[in-house]
Amino acid sequence: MTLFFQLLVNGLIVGALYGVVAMSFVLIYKASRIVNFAQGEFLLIGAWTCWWLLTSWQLPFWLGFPITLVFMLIFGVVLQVVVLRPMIGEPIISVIMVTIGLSIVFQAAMKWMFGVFAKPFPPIFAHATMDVFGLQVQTVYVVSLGISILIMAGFGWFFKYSRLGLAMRATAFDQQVAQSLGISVRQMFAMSWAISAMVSAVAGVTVGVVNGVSSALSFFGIKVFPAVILGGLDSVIGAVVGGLIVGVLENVAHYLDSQWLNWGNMYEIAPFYVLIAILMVKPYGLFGTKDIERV
Amino acid sequence: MLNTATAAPVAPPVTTAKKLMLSVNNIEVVYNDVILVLRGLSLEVPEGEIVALLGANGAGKSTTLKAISGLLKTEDGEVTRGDITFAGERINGIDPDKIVRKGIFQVMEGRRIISDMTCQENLRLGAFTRRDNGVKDDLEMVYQYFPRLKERTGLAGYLSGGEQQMLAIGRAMMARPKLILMDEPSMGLSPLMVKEVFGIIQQINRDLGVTILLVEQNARMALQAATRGYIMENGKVVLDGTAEELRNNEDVKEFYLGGGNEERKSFKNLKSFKRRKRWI
Amino acid sequence: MFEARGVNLRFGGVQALTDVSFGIRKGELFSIIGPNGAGKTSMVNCISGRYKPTDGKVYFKGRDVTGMTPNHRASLGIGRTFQNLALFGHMTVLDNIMVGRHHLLKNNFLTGSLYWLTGARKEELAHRREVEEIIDFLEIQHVRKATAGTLSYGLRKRVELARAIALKPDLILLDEPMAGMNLEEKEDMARYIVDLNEEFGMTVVMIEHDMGVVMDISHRVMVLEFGKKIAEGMPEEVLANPRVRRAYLGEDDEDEAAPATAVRKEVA
Amino acid sequence: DIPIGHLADQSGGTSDVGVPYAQGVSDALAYINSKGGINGTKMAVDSVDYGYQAPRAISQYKKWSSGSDKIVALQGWGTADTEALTAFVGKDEIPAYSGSYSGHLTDPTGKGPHGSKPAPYNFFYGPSYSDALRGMLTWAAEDWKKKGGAGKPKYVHMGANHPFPNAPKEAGEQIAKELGFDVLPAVQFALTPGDYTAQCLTLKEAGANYAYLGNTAGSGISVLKACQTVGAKVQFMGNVWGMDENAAKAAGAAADGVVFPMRTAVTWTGDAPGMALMKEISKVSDAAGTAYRPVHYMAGVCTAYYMKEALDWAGKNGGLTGPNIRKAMYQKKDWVPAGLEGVCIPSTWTENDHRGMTAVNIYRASVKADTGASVDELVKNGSIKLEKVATEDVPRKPEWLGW
Amino acid sequence: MANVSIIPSGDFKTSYGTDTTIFPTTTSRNFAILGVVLLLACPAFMDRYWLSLLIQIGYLGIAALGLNILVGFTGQISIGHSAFFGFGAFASAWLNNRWGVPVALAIPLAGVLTTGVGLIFGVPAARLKGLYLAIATLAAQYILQDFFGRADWFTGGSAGTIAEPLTVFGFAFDTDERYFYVVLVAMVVMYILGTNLMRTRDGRALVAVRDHYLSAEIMGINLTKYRTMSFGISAFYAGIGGALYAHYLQFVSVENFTILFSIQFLGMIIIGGLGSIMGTLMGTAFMVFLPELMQALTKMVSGTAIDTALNLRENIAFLREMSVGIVIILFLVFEPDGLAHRWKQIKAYWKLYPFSH
Ligand SMILES: Nc1ncnc2c1ncn2[C@@H]1O[C@H](COP(=O)(O)OP(=O)(O)OP(=O)(O)O)[C@@H](O)[C@H]1O
Ligand SMILES: Nc1ncnc2c1ncn2[C@@H]1O[C@H](COP(=O)(O)OP(=O)(O)OP(=O)(O)O)[C@@H](O)[C@H]1O
Ligand SMILES: CC(C)C[C@H](N)C(=O)O
Ligand SMILES: [Mg+2]
Ligand SMILES: [Mg+2]
Repeated sequence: MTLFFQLLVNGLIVGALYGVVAMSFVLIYKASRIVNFAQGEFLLIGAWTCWWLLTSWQLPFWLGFPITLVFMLIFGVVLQVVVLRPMIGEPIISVIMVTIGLSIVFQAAMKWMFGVFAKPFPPIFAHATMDVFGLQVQTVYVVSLGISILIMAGFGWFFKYSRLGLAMRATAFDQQVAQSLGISVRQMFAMSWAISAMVSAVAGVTVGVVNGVSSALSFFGIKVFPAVILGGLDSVIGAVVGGLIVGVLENVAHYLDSQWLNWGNMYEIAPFYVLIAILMVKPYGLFGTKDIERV
Repeated sequence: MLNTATAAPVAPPVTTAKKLMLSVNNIEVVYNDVILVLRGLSLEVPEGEIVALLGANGAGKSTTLKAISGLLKTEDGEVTRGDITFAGERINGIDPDKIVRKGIFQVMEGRRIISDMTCQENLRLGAFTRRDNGVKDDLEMVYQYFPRLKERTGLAGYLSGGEQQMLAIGRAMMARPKLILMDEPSMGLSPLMVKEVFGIIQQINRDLGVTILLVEQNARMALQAATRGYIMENGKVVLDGTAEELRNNEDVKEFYLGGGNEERKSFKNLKSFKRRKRWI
Repeated sequence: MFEARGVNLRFGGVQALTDVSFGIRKGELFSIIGPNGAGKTSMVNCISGRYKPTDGKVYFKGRDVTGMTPNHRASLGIGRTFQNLALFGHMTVLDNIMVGRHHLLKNNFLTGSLYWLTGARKEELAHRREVEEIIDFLEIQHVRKATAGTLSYGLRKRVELARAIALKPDLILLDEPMAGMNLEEKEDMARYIVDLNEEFGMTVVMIEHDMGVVMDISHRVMVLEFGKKIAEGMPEEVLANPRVRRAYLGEDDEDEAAPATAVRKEVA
Repeated sequence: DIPIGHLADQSGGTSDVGVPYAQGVSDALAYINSKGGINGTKMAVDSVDYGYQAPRAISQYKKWSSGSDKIVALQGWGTADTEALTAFVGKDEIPAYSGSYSGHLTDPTGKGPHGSKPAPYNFFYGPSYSDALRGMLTWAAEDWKKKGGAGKPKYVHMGANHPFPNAPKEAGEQIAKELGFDVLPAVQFALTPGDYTAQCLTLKEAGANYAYLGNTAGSGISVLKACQTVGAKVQFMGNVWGMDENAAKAAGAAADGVVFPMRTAVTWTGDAPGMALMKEISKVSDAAGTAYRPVHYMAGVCTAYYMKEALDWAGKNGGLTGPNIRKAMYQKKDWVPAGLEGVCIPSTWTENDHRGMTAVNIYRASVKADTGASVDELVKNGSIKLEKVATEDVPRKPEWLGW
Repeated sequence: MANVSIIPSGDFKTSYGTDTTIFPTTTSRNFAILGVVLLLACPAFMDRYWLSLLIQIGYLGIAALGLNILVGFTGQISIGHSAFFGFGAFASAWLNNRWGVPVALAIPLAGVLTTGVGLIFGVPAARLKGLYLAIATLAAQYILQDFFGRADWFTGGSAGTIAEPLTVFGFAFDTDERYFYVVLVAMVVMYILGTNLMRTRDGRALVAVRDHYLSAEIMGINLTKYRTMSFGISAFYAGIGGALYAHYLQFVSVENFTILFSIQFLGMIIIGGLGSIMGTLMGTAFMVFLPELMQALTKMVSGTAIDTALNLRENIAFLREMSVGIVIILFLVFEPDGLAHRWKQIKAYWKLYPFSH
C-alpha cells in the first residue's frame, strides 16, 4: 500500500508539471485557437537558455532563471511578430502547420547550438531531494508545483476579470469582431505567445534540472495533449486538473500493471483510454466550454 | 417618366452648415484582388446627423461600412481607389482597431456578439479602447436603455435575436464613439422591437450626440429616423438627398417603401408582371 | 398534417416553450409570429427535430415523430430554412441544392466511387435535371457554380430555399425568409412562397416579422409570447387581438393601426 | 573511385550516439583515403544524415544503388532502417555494416531456429545485443555469488516496447533463468526522457537486483536519476548505446556503478598499440589532436576498418563486387584490422554465422562528484572513469543464431 | 478562404452529363492523360532513386488522400493516420504470411480490414468535434502503436514482420521498375474512386457535414453515420497505402508508424490544400521532395567557402533540417491555402491572359 500511496504522491507532483505545460498550451489556444505543436521546443529553448546562463556565465539560479523568463518573453513576441503575424486571418490549420514547421526549425537549431548530448544542470538547491509524505522527491518538482499553483490562480483571474483577458478571449472567438471592438489582434497574439513561452520555460527548466537538458525533452509538448483535452481545451483550471489526472493515472496504471497485469506500458497508454472514456461522457473535457449550437 | 434623380454618382456637397464628420470620396473596393464591388462610391456624413444608406442585397452597403471601419482587410478586400476622410484625416488603409480608437465603431451585420461570454462581458469589451473611469456608469446607462440585458445573466449566445441586437448596439455605446456605423440593426426584429431599436438609435443620436451612418433594408423606418439618405445599386450611389426628398421620390416609394400613392400593395397578387427598377 | 400537443421545452432555467398545442392542415400556409425570444424558432426546431421537447408530443402525417432524428424526419418530408443562414459555405450552389436531394438518392460511397459502373452517374444526372428546375424557379441560374459563401445575403437566402425545396418536402418550414431584404426582394420571396404553396402544394410554416407579408399571404397565424401561445386564427382575427397588438406590434391601444399604416401616414 | 554510402543519424532521435559513431566512420574512411585508399584507389564516401527516418534511408539507398556509380558497400545505422534495407541489400548484394546489433542480423541464411529472415549481407562490429546481455548476465550471476547475496537474484528487463530494446529481451530472460535468476516481469519506459519514478518504485518494491536498460542514453538517464532519488538499489546493466562518457556526465552520480558492454578493448585514454593509429585518425577532424573521443567513435573506426580490409581483399581477389566483399569477411579468424591491435577486438564472421564478436567486455562507469565540466576534463581528473570489470565469452550456440 | 470560381469561356456545356465530368475542360483531361502516359514511361529513363521517390509519392499519396477525405472534406482532424497506414501494412503482410492470401488480393483486403479498424476508432467522432476529436485520434495512434508492439501473432511484435513481394502469375514485382507500375495503377484507381466519391451523394454529404453539420442533419444526413464512415473511408485509403508500402519494402516494423509520421501526413494535405484531391498529390510530392532537395542543396554547400566560414561540417545536417522547416513555414506564409489554391490561381491567370486583373 505504501507503494500505491507513493505513486499517488508522485503522480500529483509530476501531474502539476504537466499542468504547467498544459496551461501554456491553453493560453495560446484561448487567444488564437491555435494548437502550438512547437510547445515542446519552447520548453527546450527555455531549458537551454537557463542552462547556458548557469554554466557559461556562471550566474546563480536566482538570477539566471528570471533572465531566462525575460528572454522567453521577448522570444515569444519576436516569434509572433516575425512568423505568426503574417498568418493572422489565415486558416487555423495552416497556422498549426506553421507551428509544426517551427518545431522542426527549433529542434535543429537547438541541436546545432547546444549539441546532441544531454547536459546536466549544475546543482541548484542545497538539498536536491526532499521528503514528501515518505517519498523522496526532487526539490525542483516541489518548487515548480508551487509556481504552477500561482500561475494558475493568476490566469484564472486574468481571463475572467481583466480587460486584456476578455480581449484575448474575444480574439479567439472571432478575430473580425475583436478588431471591430478596437482590439489589436496582433497585440493579443503577441501577448499570448510571450506568456506561453514564459510559462513553458518554467516547465522546461524543471525537467532540465531533473533529467538534464537534451533535445528529447521537447517530447513533453506532445505528452501533455491528453492533459489539455481532458481538462478542456480552453480552461486554465482544466489544464491543471487534466495534468494532475494524467500524472496520477500514469502512476496508478503503472501500479496496476506492475502488480497484476504485466502488460508493460500501461502507464503510457492508460491516459489515452481514460481520455477517450471521459470524452465520450464529456465531449468538451471536464471544464471546456461547449460550443453553442443554434440554428 | 419619373422624376429627376437619375444616376447621380457624386453626391452634391452637403448644404447644411454642419461640419462634415465623414466623407467617402469616389472609392473603389475589390475583394480577393478580382471582384470589384464598389465602383466609385461617394458619400458624406455631417456631424451629429443620422444618415441612411439604402440599397438592394449585394449592392455593397456592408462593404461600404467595412471600408470605412477598416474591417475590409479582414475579408481579403481592399480599397483600391479614392479616399475616406474622418474628421479631416485620411483613414483608408488603417487597421480596424486603430480606427476604433479614432472614434468610429461598427455594429456589424448579423449582430456578431461573442456568444461564449456573458452580456456584461460583451459590454465591457465594447469599452475596450477606453481608459477612463466612466465605464461602470456607462454600463448602467446601457442597462437603462436596455433593461432586459441586465436580467439575462447567462451566455450571450443563448439570447434571442432581438436581445442580441440590443447587446450589439449597447456594445457600441460602451465605446463612446463619435460615429457609429450600423449595419441592418432591424434585421430579424419584431415590429415592436424595430420601433424600440429605432427609437433608441434616435435617442443615442440626440442624447449622446453620436453621428450615425445607418444601413437598412427597412427603408421606411430608416428614412424616418434619418436626416439624409443615399441609395446605392451595384456599388454606386444612384440617388441621394434629404430624407424628406427621398421619401417623396416616386421610385423610392415604389421600390423601397412599398406602393406609390395608392394603397400599399398586396403580396397576394404578386405573380403579376413585375416592374424593374430603371435607374440603372 | 402536423400536430403539436402540449409541447414544452426547457433549457436549463429558460422555459422556451410552455404547453404549446396546434395543428397544421395539409396545403396550408401557416405563420408563426411573436416577439423576439418568444420561442418561434424553438418551435420550428421541435418540428424539424433539432430540439426534442422536454414534454409533449409532435405528430407528422399522423405519426408520432417526437423522438425521431432530424435526418429521419427529412426523409419523411419535412424541409426547412434557417434564421441565420446555414448554407454549406464552401460548396457550390449546385452542390448545396444537391445535398437537399440526399434522401432521394440511392447510391452510396461504394457505388458512388464506381460512378460509371453502378448507375450512380445516371441517377446523379436525373436529379441534376430536377435541381435545375428548382434553380430556374428561384431564378438563381447565374450563380449555379458560385461558391455559396461568397454570395450576398439575399441570394443566400434564396439558395437556402432552393435547398429546402430540393428535399421535396410535404411540409416546409421557413424561419424568417425575408429578414434583411428590401421590399422588392421581399416581393420576390413572397411570390416564391405563394407558388410553393399553391402550385407545388407544399404545406408551409413561416416565421416572419414583416406583418405586411404575414397578413397578406398566410392562411392562418399563430402568435407566441414568452413561449406561450396567445392567439391563433385567421390573420385578421389575430391582428385584431389586443394582446397581440400590445405584445408584438407595440401599440398602446391608441388609434394607430398596423405599423405599416402608421408609417405610411407620415410618408404620404 | 570506389563509391561508399554512409548513413548517419546526426540530427534525429539517436543523434547523441549517432554523431560520435558517424564521426569515427567518417574520419577512418577519410584517413584511409589519405593513405592511398583501397589498393591505391580512393573511396568516394557519401555521408548522409537521414535523421533516423527509415523512409529517407531507403530513398537514399535507392539513389546509391542505382545509376552508374553504385555503391559497393554501405555503412548504416539504426535498427529500423537496417532491417528495412535488409531485403534490398540482399538482393543488390551490397554489404551493409550497421550500428544496429540486433541478433536478427547475425543469421545470413535465415535458417536460425528462431525464424529470422536471411540477412546475408548484413554485418556489424561488436557483440549482438543479445550476446552482450548474455555476457552481462553471466557476470551478474558471478557478481551475486561474489557479493554473497542470499537466495536467488532478481533480474528485470527494462525498456520501451520497441525493436531495439526488445531485441535481446527473450534471450536475456531465458539465460537469466538458466543462470538461476528470478525473472521479474519486464518494466517498460519510453524512449524519451520523462518521469520514471513509478518504474523505480516498482523496482524497489519488487526488490530487483539486476536490471537491463534497453533504451538509448536519453531515457536511461531519467531512469538512473529517478532511481537514485527514490533510493532503489539496483545494479543496472546498460546496453552498448545506453552508456558512454556523455551519458555518465549527464546522469552524474546516478550513473555510478552502471555496467555496460564495450566493443573496443580500451577507452580513449587506454593504452594499446592500436591507439596510435586511432589518435592519428582522430586528427582528421580535430587537427589539434586534443579532443576526447567517446567509445562510439572508436567503434565506428573499427567498423570502418573491417570494411576497409574486406575491400582490400576483394580488390585483390576478383574485384570489388558484393559477393567478393562478403567472401572477404569470412577470410580471417580472430580478425583484428592491421594497426588497431589492442583496440578492436578479434572478430570472426563465417558464411553461416555473422556473430562477429562473442567476447563481451564488461565495463563499469564510475562517476564522482560534480559533472559540470567538459567530458575531456572529467575524464582527465578522474571524475568519470570507465573501468573494465570482466570479459565474458558467450558460447556460439547454434540455437542462439539470429536471436 | 474565399473561392473564386472562374468558369472557362468558350467551353460550353451542352448537357448535364458533360457538365459533370471529372475534368472541367477537354484540355485538362488531355493533360491528365498525357501525365499518366509520361509516368508510364518513367521506368525507361529514370533511375531507381527517382523511381523510389515516385513510388513513395504513390503510396503516401493514396494514404494522404484518405486523410484529406477525413480532414479536408469532412472537417475531422486526425493525428493518427500513420497508425492506420501501419495497420494496413501489417494486415496485408499477415494475410499473406499467415493465411496464404495472394498479395494481389491481400492488399485490397488489408484496406478492408483497416476500414474496420477505422470505423472502430471513428466511433468517438459521433460525439466529438474539432480538436477534441483530433486528440482522440491521437489516442488511436498510441493505442494502435501499442497494439502493434504487443500483437506478436499479427505484427511479429516489436521485431516486425516480413512481407513477400507482389507476384502475379509467377511474375514478381520485386524491383522498383516493376513495382512502380503497381503503385501507379493503384494510385490512379484510388484517385479516380476518390474523385467519383466526392461528386456523388455520400461525398457531398461528407462536405456538408464539414461546412454545417446542423443544417446537414436537417437536410436528411445521418451525422453519426457519415462522421464514422469518413473514418472508415479514410482508413481504407490508409490501409491500401500501407499495404503497398509493406510489399515494397518487404519488411514492416512498428517503429515507422509514429506520431511524427502522422504529422507528416497532415503536412501533406495542408500544404497540398485541404479538400483538394489533386492538391493531395501535390502536397505529398512536396513533402517527399523537400527533404531530398534540401539534402542536395546542403550537399552543394558542403566543402565550399560557406561551409568553412560557418564551420558547418557535420552540422550541415541541422542546416538542412532547419531549411526544411523554414521552407514549410515560408510556403504557408505565402500560400496558406495550399498548393491546389496556388495552382488554381495560375490556371485562372492563364485562362484570362492577357486580361487578368
Ligand atoms: N468577402 C467577400 N469576398 C468576395 N465577395 C464578397 C465578399 N463580401 C461581399 N462580397 C460581394 O460583394 C457584393 C456586395 O456585398 P455586400 O455584403 O456589401 O452587400 P450588401 O449591400 O450589404 O447586401 P445585403 O443587403 O445582402 O447585406 C456582393 O456581391 C458580395 O457577393
Ligand atoms: N439552445 C438553447 N439553449 C438555451 N436557450 C435557448 C436555446 N435556444 C433558444 N433558447 C432560448 O429560448 C428562447 C426562445 O428562443 P427562440 O430562438 O426560439 O426565439 P424566437 O422566437 O425565434 O426569437 P427571434 O424572433 O428573435 O428569432 C430564448 O430566450 C432563447 O434564449
Ligand atoms: C543508437 C541506435 C543505433 C540504436 C539502435 N540500433 C536502433 O536503431 O534502434
Ligand atoms: Mg449587408
Ligand atoms: Mg427565431
